[in-house]
Amino acid sequence: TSERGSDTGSGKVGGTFTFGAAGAPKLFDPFYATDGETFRVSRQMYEGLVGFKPGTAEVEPALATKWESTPDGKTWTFTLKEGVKFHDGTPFNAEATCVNFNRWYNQKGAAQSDAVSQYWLDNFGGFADTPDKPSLYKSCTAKDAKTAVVELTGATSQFPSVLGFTSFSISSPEALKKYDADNVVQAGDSFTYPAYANEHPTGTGPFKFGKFDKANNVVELVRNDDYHGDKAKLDKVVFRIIPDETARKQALEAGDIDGYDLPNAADWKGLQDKGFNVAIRPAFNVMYLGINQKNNPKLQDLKVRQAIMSAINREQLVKSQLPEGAKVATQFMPDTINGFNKSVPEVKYDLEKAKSLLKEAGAEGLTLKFYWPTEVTRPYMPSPKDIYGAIAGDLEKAGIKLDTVSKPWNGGYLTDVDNGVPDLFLLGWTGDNGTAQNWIGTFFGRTDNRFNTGASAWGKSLADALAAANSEPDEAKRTQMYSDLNKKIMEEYLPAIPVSHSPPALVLKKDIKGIVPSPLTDEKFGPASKG
Amino acid sequence: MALLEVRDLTVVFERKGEDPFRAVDGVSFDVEPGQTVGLVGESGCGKSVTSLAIMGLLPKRGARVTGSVVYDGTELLKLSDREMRDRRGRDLGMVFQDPLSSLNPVIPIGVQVSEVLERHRGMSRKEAMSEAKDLLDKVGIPDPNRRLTEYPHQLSGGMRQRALIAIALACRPKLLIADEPTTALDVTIQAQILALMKELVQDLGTALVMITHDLGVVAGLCDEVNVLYAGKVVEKAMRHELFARPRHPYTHGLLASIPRLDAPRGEKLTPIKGSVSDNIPWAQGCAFAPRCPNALDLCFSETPAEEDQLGRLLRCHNPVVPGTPAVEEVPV
Amino acid sequence: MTELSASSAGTRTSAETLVSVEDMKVHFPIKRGVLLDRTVGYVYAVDGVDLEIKRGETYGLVGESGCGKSTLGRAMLRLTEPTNGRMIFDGTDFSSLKGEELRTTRRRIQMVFQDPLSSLDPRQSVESILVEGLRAHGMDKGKESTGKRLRELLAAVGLPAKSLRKYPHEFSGGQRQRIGIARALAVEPDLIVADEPVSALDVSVQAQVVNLLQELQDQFGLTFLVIAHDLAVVKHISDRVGVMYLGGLVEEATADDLYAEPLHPYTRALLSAVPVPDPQVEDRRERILLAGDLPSPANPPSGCRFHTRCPWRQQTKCDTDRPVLREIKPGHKVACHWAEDIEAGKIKPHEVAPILVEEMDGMSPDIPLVGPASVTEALNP
Amino acid sequence: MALGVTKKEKIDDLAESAGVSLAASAWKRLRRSPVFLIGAGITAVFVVLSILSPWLAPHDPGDPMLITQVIKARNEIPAPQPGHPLGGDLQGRDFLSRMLVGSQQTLIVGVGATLIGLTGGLILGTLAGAIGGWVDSVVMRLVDVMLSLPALLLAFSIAAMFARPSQFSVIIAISIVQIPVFARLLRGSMLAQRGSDHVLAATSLGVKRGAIIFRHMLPNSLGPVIVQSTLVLATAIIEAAALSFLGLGNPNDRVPEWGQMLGDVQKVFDTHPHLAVWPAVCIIIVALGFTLMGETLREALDPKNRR
Amino acid sequence: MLRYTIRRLIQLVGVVLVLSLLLFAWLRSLPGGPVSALLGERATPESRAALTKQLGLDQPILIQYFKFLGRALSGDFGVSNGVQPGDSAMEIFLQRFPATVELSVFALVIAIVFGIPLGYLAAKRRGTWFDNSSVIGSLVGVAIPVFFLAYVLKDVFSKALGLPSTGRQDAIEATRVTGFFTLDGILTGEWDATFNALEHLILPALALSSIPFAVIFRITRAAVLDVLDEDFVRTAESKGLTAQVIRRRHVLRNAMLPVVTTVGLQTGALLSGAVLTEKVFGFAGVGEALALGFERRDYPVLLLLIIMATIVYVLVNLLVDLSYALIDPRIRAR
Ligand SMILES: Nc1ncnc2c1ncn2[C@@H]1O[C@H](COP(=O)(O)OP(=O)(O)OP(=O)(O)O)[C@@H](O)[C@H]1O
Ligand SMILES: Nc1ncnc2c1ncn2[C@@H]1O[C@H](COP(=O)(O)OP(=O)(O)OP(=O)(O)O)[C@@H](O)[C@H]1O
Ligand SMILES: [Mg+2]
Ligand SMILES: [Mg+2]
Repeated sequence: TSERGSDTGSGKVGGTFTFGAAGAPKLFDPFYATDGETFRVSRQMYEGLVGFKPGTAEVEPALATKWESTPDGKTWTFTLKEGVKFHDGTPFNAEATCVNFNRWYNQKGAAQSDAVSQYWLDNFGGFADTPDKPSLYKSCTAKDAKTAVVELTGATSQFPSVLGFTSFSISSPEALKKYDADNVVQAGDSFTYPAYANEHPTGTGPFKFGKFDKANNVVELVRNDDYHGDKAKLDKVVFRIIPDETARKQALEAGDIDGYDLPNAADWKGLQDKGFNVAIRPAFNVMYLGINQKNNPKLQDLKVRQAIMSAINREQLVKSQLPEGAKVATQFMPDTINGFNKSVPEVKYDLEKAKSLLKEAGAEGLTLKFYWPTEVTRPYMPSPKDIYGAIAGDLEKAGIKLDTVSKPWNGGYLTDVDNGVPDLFLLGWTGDNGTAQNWIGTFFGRTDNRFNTGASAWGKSLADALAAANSEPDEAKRTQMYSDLNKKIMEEYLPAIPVSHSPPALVLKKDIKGIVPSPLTDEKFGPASKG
Repeated sequence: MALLEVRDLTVVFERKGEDPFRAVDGVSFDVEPGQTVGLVGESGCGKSVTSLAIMGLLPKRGARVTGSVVYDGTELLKLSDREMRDRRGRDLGMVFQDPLSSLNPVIPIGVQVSEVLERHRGMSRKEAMSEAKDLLDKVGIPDPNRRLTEYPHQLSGGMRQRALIAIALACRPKLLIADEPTTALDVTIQAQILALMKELVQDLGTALVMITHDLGVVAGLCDEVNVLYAGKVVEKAMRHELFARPRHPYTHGLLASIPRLDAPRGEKLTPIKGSVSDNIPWAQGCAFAPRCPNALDLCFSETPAEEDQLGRLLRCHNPVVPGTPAVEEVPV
Repeated sequence: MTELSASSAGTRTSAETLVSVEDMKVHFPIKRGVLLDRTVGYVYAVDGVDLEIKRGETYGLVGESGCGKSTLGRAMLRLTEPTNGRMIFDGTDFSSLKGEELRTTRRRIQMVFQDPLSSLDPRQSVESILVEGLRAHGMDKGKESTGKRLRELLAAVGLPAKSLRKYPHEFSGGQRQRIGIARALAVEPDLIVADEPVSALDVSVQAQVVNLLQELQDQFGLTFLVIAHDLAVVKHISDRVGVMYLGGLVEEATADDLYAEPLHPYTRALLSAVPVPDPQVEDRRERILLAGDLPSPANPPSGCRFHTRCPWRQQTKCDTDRPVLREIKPGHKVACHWAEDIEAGKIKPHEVAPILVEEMDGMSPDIPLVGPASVTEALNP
Repeated sequence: MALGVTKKEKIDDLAESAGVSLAASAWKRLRRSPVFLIGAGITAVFVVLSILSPWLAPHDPGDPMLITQVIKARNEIPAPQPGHPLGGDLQGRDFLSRMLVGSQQTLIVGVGATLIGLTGGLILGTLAGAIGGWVDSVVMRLVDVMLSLPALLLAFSIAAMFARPSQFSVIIAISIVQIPVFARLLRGSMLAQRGSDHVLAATSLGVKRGAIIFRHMLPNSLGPVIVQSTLVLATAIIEAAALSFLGLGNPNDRVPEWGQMLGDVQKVFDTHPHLAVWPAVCIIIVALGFTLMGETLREALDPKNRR
Repeated sequence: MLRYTIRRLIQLVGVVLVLSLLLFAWLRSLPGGPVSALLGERATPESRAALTKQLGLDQPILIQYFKFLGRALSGDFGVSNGVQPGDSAMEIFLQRFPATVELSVFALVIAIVFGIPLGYLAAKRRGTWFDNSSVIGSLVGVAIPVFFLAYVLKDVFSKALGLPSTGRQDAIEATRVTGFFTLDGILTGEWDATFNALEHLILPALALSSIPFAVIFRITRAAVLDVLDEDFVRTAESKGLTAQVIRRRHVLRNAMLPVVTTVGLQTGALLSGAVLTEKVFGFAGVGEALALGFERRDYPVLLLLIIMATIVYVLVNLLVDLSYALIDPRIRAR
């Protein structure tokens, strides 16, 4: 029933597209952004060197038309698109590109905070003045107006696809300077951002910043008539902030908005029946039942972890609790990623096997501390309570006793999970890009991770193997390495139980055309039209 | 013809889940113009209910009033609510017991006096106010101009009672009913108020129904006295008659049990036995019988009728013989 | 005045004097303030009272409402702490006792209250009401003897023995007052302070209690302090009577003397104001009508407290000097500068213009503050 | 003759039983008050039901036995069917059993919160009312601070302060809010008692202070407090629902409570209203029952209404 | 009166200080908080530790509190990390406060306009079916969980009446001057905006008014019953005054005394109720911010809003107490 709006290009010119946003954008400078609502708005105004092909996680050219690297994967040469102008009329070129790179690398003071430059820290490491925290980035040189050379300190599978992250969009150097873009100040528990981030975002995208009307809770973007590519058909894109989900649904039904993100799975059918287009994105996430080996030595026994896996009726869970299109996960990444291993067998629900495995391991009557989060829904985990209920029921049937703890997501759940308090916990991941490293690398790339894999002997070797795969410049080889690792993880290590991949959706009015649901939630409104 | 003729007035309170209660039971008396009639009796004997019944102020629901109250030829009990409102305050005035709670605490005294003038004498607010000032002056409130704008809590108890009297007499009613107007006051203030009332009643020629439990007050003020016990008039006589020769054992007992200021010390009191609540719980019989030293068996089974005995009305099967002061000694 | 009472204290406390009150003052502070409560004034409820009560006599205290009778009674029993002054009780300074000593001495001074219902704990049976005092003073010696004592007590106050198991609400007003008296009697006191013992009772029942009090006095040799506003009652039962006006004693004499020849103008007015249930007397009586009301005890007049209403008020002394209670005739004391002249008819009464009684703004504690003082107050459902 | 004598005796008896106590006359009026009877009836049924519910409930309220009929994607939940007259809930658990067992939890929350609030209020109120002086001032300032926050908001805030919400935290949040109310109520009546004649009488009898407080003042001050308790019970149940609605309630719903059931289904209110309506109606009826009882009790015990 | 006011204001400052310290200390001792909120599920132990240090969350609570107090005095209560991430808490309050005021006032008006006359009538007809049923009705009004009533209104009545089922969030865009949508429309002449704002107000205000209505109704009824029993009403009757004069001048004026206090206390119910109602209707006021703040553990916002709620509550009640003096001369002296 998914309708991929692939009919790009047809559709009327003009009109306003009103999107119901769950929250206000924190700011408009994507470099400091960390949350989806902020990215969604920035994405329409900015472009990066690379982008993602609509509807996939595959990298495609954007401001750079092509790129190549040296065999060691450390030096990258980008050929840039010509005739591109920023919204303030200044030209985009190699120099501007390097200004952006150097800006990122040279963040100072409060801006270096994990809460501010999170994406940089995650993907490039440290800054120019943090020698104890090495950076992946080394330098950027403008060879000529349309050629920029970026040097890295090491190879990584994630480059250059990370440049497709909205965070690494290219801003106008002029505007950056004029509006004091790097002047982030810590104030109390939080950070305040400069004028650039609040009122003067200047990119190259199909829409320009209009206004942020806080009184009406509306963000307005207007068409960039000087856009270098296909000009936007819409006159305006308006983001109306409606925090309450039901209110968003009702606003859509009342015709006040043209679409909103992440409709409740339970509403999909109803919305479709009412004639709305529920655009289902490819499931680009994984929900897993985390296992922490630290506190309970029994959990260091593979048999026990396998028993848990067999005990959970994941098929039933997916069918009853997850939206249409959700799948049981065989491994920690969806099948669209290079490195997915098709030969990993699907582990079926088998209560008897679970019981016998537990018996073999001498772990009958095992008691585990099971954490689940309240006050949250995630695309991979629409209703934690119900999911917890289903899993807990299964585990209890297998004779595992549970000491259940629930805490608010931001009110102790994540902290406790990070501090290794629970034995079992519910968590998941939504991919940022199509590299395997972004998945299993994130999960198991260190030994002191949430699963505390360091407690088992294989923890270290797994981390090393992941590092090796990541720095392998050859794509085919790298893919094979990840694929082997996936099999190993599932068959020999099983550090956690992957449960499901569930597709999030986007709901739009029927007359909205040209929006392609993206696994990365990277929907661009540039090609969209109304009516 | 009498100004007020009360005949066989009976008030029955119906209470949910309880037996109906006869608070007033066949009370009859007349008030001649300019006359002062006393209603005396102990707490709960139905004095206030009688006065409220005459004024038509009993609650509409729950109180059944029968008998007749003829004022100046008009049957008051048959008047409509509206007609009664026209008469109250104009033809009949009333003064209540507790002067503080009987005045509206949030309205200036002046308004409380003048509103009755506006209502019944069609005065404008301004005229009414100046008349109110005169009234306050007349009842002896010093500096009446200032008091007009003051509130009840700013006045002393005696002043409040004076203001209430001013309200009741504002329209010069022909009949004033005063329900224990001095009970809440000190003796010295009581004397002031009683003197004031006496004077006003004489000046205006108003008839007065004085309700009190204090035989002393009655003795000084009333022409005719009705003694109530448990809702019935048990004895009625002119005041000299009554005090000199009480005939009903109750009246007799009361007089014997009150210490008198002018009596030499050491004279023993002779109390009535039991207490007011020791009433006879059924309809027949004399309510006072259980406490009565003269009680006959007849008293317990048959209600004594109101009879004219030796020039006075009496409800008793076995009255005290005049001249026998000794009431039988009652063990306490 | 203070010196006078202090110097004469020794001589006064003769063997036959049971109680002597010396310069007793009770001032209730009136508090106001922005942040912390400051005392902005006082209610001079009792303002310098000296009196003596002889063993076995009944001392009656009369006065108008608010003149401080009850407060004086309570201060004597230390139910309200006096601001100044002391009470010598049977040779010991009761005012300075503390702790256990105070508690055990309390046995000897008992009180009977005005409202017979509210002075009895509704949740206690008559038995436990009576036993409580016995127990507090170790007089509860075994079931047998206590039971006997209780029956004696009930018999003394004229209640049937089966009353023990009943609760206060099951009695009539007069009977309740008897229970209150029995409670006081239980601990074998020397002095009983009766605050308005009959004023809440029906007229027909009053006499029963009055008679009872007299009988008990004869039977047990008790000393009584009877407080009442009803002059007739006080006169009837008292040997000596003190008249209070605005926190001070204005006259003290034997009951008959007081009635026969009142010396203080206030007493005269008071006596003349009391109605007598006898039309002949009433018709004959000359009334002395006082003008105006009792001034507020928070703002008492200077000099003689009574001068604002006194028909015999003189140009000198009255509004400046406070008269001392002095003995004019044997056993007859009066606090008036001109008592002799008035008696001799040298001074004639004159008209008095009523003076407005000014409440100091909000100072009088009589005004009930209707409505809550704050949000939180109103939360009381 | 004989007639007269017997009647005389009767009168003596009557005279002795003159006067009717507050409680007795209150009870007399209550017994005939239909409103009170309705309230008491509801309360009685509720209490009996909640005590018996573990035996009455046909299934384990925490067992997702109908999970196969739950299909989130189509927003389907188990419909009423043989053995499950009310169908199942979002996790496929028998809804009837949950409603039944819910009554017990509801009672526990209500009674728990009331008892804790009552105890706290009793302690503070007794301290303030009996000791007076600076203790009174301190306690009352504390109470004032608590009362400067709207009650429900205070409950929300307290609940939000628990790192690990649970049934216990819900009870605590609701009960703390009640403490100042009980404390003031008790202090008020204690102060009135302190100045009352019978306490003065006991003092002048030489009764020890502790005995006066605990034998005279406290017992006589409890009436309004007890009435308040029934009212608080009703509020507690409603407030528990509000806490769940805000995500501050007990997250463990294997043994549910009505308020929790109601608060948790907000997302499906428009599509599966019965999941909300059942607990809501039960809450309303039970709260009404307690309130009717409390209000009529209060009215009956109010001396003003004795006539 | 003035002294009384000053006294109450000083008390308020004390209460706010104590309250803020308590809240602050407790909030800070909780796990999660700003760090979790800022970093989310992508946090690593290092980034957590670094941010904790950077935000000074590892310092002693009292030091943190004084720092906080210093900033708070200049209006800086920190930045939201859950309700409207990135906005300053004060900004959120200022932006949302008018909405809640509008809603509460509207609800209060409904409660008063219906509560007082009904209460008067019920008292006058004490014991009749009208009285009994309205008393039971008011008790039901208190017994219905506010948010349930809100849902019923929203899902059932909005359809039946053709009213918008969402509050304020989907109000039409208009020029905003004061932040009070109803007022703004009048000020700018955009009548459709006022009309639209009113439409959006009705259902939430109805839901919110249930408890104040029930309480005001019952207090009015009780107060009128009390006053009807008062001696001065009997005096008024004995003067032969007309029924209207007695009702207006004698009965209602005195009966209003407790009602006025109750109205003040209802601010509390309104504020608490707004949390629930605004959440149901998505009415972008302080209540919704509080609800979201509780859900998302947005402590800076919670701290400010709770303090503000306290201040508003205490101030409103102070005003009510002061206005008391207007109708009750006995208090004026103070
Ligand atoms: N509205 C009423 N409903 C029921 N009973 C009433 C009502 N008003 C008075 N009564 C009863 O009627 C009886 C007579 O009351 P009333 O007020 O007339 O007594 P009273 O003689 O004026 O006494 P007091 O001296 O105390 O004023 C009392 O027993 C009283 O309880
Ligand atoms: N606890 C108190 N605080 C403040 N003022 C008080 C207190 N107790 C009594 N008063 C005031 O002291 C004065 C004397 O009161 P007291 O009760 O002694 O008078 P009384 O002569 O017994 O009057 P009554 O005849 O009315 O009983 C009154 O003005 C009273 O208001
Ligand atoms: Mg009366
Ligand atoms: Mg007294």
